[in-house]
Amino acid sequence: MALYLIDLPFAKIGLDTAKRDSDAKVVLVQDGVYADTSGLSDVYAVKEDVEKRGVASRLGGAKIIDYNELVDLIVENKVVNFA
Amino acid sequence: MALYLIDLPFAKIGLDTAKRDSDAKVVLVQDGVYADTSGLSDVYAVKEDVEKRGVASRLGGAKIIDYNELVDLIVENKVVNFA
Amino acid sequence: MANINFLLTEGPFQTEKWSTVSKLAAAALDKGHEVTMFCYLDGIYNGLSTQEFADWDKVPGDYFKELVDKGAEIVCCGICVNARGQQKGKYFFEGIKVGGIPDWAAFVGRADRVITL
Amino acid sequence: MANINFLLTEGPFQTEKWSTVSKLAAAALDKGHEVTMFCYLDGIYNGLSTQEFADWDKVPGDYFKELVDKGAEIVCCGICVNARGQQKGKYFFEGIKVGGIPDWAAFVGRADRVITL
Amino acid sequence: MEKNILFMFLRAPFGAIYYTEGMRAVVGMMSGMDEHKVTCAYAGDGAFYCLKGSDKSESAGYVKTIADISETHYYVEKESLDERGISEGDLDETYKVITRDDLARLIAENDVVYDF
Amino acid sequence: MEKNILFMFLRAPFGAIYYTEGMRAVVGMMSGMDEHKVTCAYAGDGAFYCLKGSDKSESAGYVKTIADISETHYYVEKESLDERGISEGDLDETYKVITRDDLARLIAENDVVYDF
Repeated sequence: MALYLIDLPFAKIGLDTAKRDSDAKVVLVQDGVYADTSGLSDVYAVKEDVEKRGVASRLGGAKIIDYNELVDLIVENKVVNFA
Repeated sequence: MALYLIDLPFAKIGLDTAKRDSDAKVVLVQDGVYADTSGLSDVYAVKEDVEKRGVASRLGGAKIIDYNELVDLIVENKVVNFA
Repeated sequence: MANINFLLTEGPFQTEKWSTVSKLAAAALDKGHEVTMFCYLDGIYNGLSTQEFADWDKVPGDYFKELVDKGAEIVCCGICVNARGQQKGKYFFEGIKVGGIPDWAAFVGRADRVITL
Repeated sequence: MANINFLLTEGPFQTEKWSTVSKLAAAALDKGHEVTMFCYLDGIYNGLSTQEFADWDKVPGDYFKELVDKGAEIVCCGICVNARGQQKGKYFFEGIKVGGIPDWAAFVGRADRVITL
Repeated sequence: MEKNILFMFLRAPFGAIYYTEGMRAVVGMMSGMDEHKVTCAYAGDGAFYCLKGSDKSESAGYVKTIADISETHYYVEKESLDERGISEGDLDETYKVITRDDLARLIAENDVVYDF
Repeated sequence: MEKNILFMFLRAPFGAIYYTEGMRAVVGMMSGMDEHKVTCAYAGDGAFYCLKGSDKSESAGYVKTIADISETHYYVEKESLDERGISEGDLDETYKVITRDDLARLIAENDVVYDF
């Protein structure tokens, strides 16, 4: 299982690569929460980043997680950095 | 006459805005020399930036200028910053 | 428990990477994980103990000081430190070390996870 | 002759803005124009006289020192200088001043052209 | 000499500090001896800042100071909103929607054009 | 412990220093006690670096050192080239063209994936 850490500057290529990985989990961090994740199912977004930007309603089915939950995801999965 | 200073991060909106100005001159600086300027006629590109990136052949009709010539353009025209 | 290495390449204030990294690293330490961090390029400015900014209760440096206090190992790239005029880390927090890429390579060797921000 | 004001918001090494700005400003001074510069945000790191980088013949700071020698007026934002731990510009080149946004506003008032990079 | 200055906010807010340090700059520009007049326009990824729910606490003090000095307009560009799937109803009411043609007109009208 | 590391170069070269400081990092990763194995992949705006005429003098020393340590592959991604109108003939021969599917495979194969 791989966890794709996605920020906005590399979002397009990062998400497109994640789509080629059937086990991909995606975490949107920082400006990454502005990215369009349509076509991906297992998506997470960092709470603090979502709240600052006021984009909760734009996130579709993404699960909002705090830093503690992000640490758990990092420990449980190989990390792929696009942030 | 206005001179649009264009770097890559703001190239799309900067060039699109310049197209609305019939007197626009465009100067590509830094990574701006990678931008697609089709649809614009009065385009300049900074020599040092073009040479480092090896993109002279990609620039179409853009005139290659050095910093001295860029100073002259700046002095002769109002500057609009998208860099 | 896991060993997590962070690579930080941007400085305080300019972008929010210092904030994400320091909070994520603190959460990892609080959960009992080991944290190492290599500050590369502008990331080295995060080691400075001399930040003063009245608008905020805490300056970015305070967060990195807390990571050291919680047991994180933080090394800043010495070439970057001197190139950026920070004089061998003369004003860095005690415990934030100046080292080299071999230290980073060793962190990666020990790490279960590597995060770049 | 024209008065040209530069706004520089990024530091040395990390991006090439220091290079474009310093070379463009030098060309303007050589042509007899007046140059003022406000260093804001990370731009303030360009004022440091303590940069050491063996890979290059000249460090970025040398270019800014030369601008001052040629008559450019360079002011760094004091809030940014202290926030970024640079202690009121203690290690800045002589002639590079620490000031505030009012200085920048005055530069803009005097300027025929304003360039941001 | 007093100048008319357009501040364009083009970067995604929060990831970088320009969204708030730019407002600090606006205050400074207006309060100096020259009493420059400033107009603010949000476009590109900067348009995200105009969302109703985005955290504007860091710049609230500057906005208040600006209002005390003089009437200042805050615009956001329609094309940038459309590209990002933002509708007018999603916006804080401070920001008036303009087209890219209007932005080009603001650029032409102002003496100085800053990108933040 | 020795690891397999993928360095992805994603930023436009020259505008920011990552294109060369990333190569400095590659050398360091390979020459430490753990003797990590490194693969380099250029994608996104990073693909511009692979153009024949781009100035590689700053990283030439690193590339030479890397070659002395071990065989290292340099890849560039086809989709990124296509988006930027770059054909294979425009590329320095050091860089072997791979598809995005191949990049995904490299990501899967390596223990650590860096974005530069």
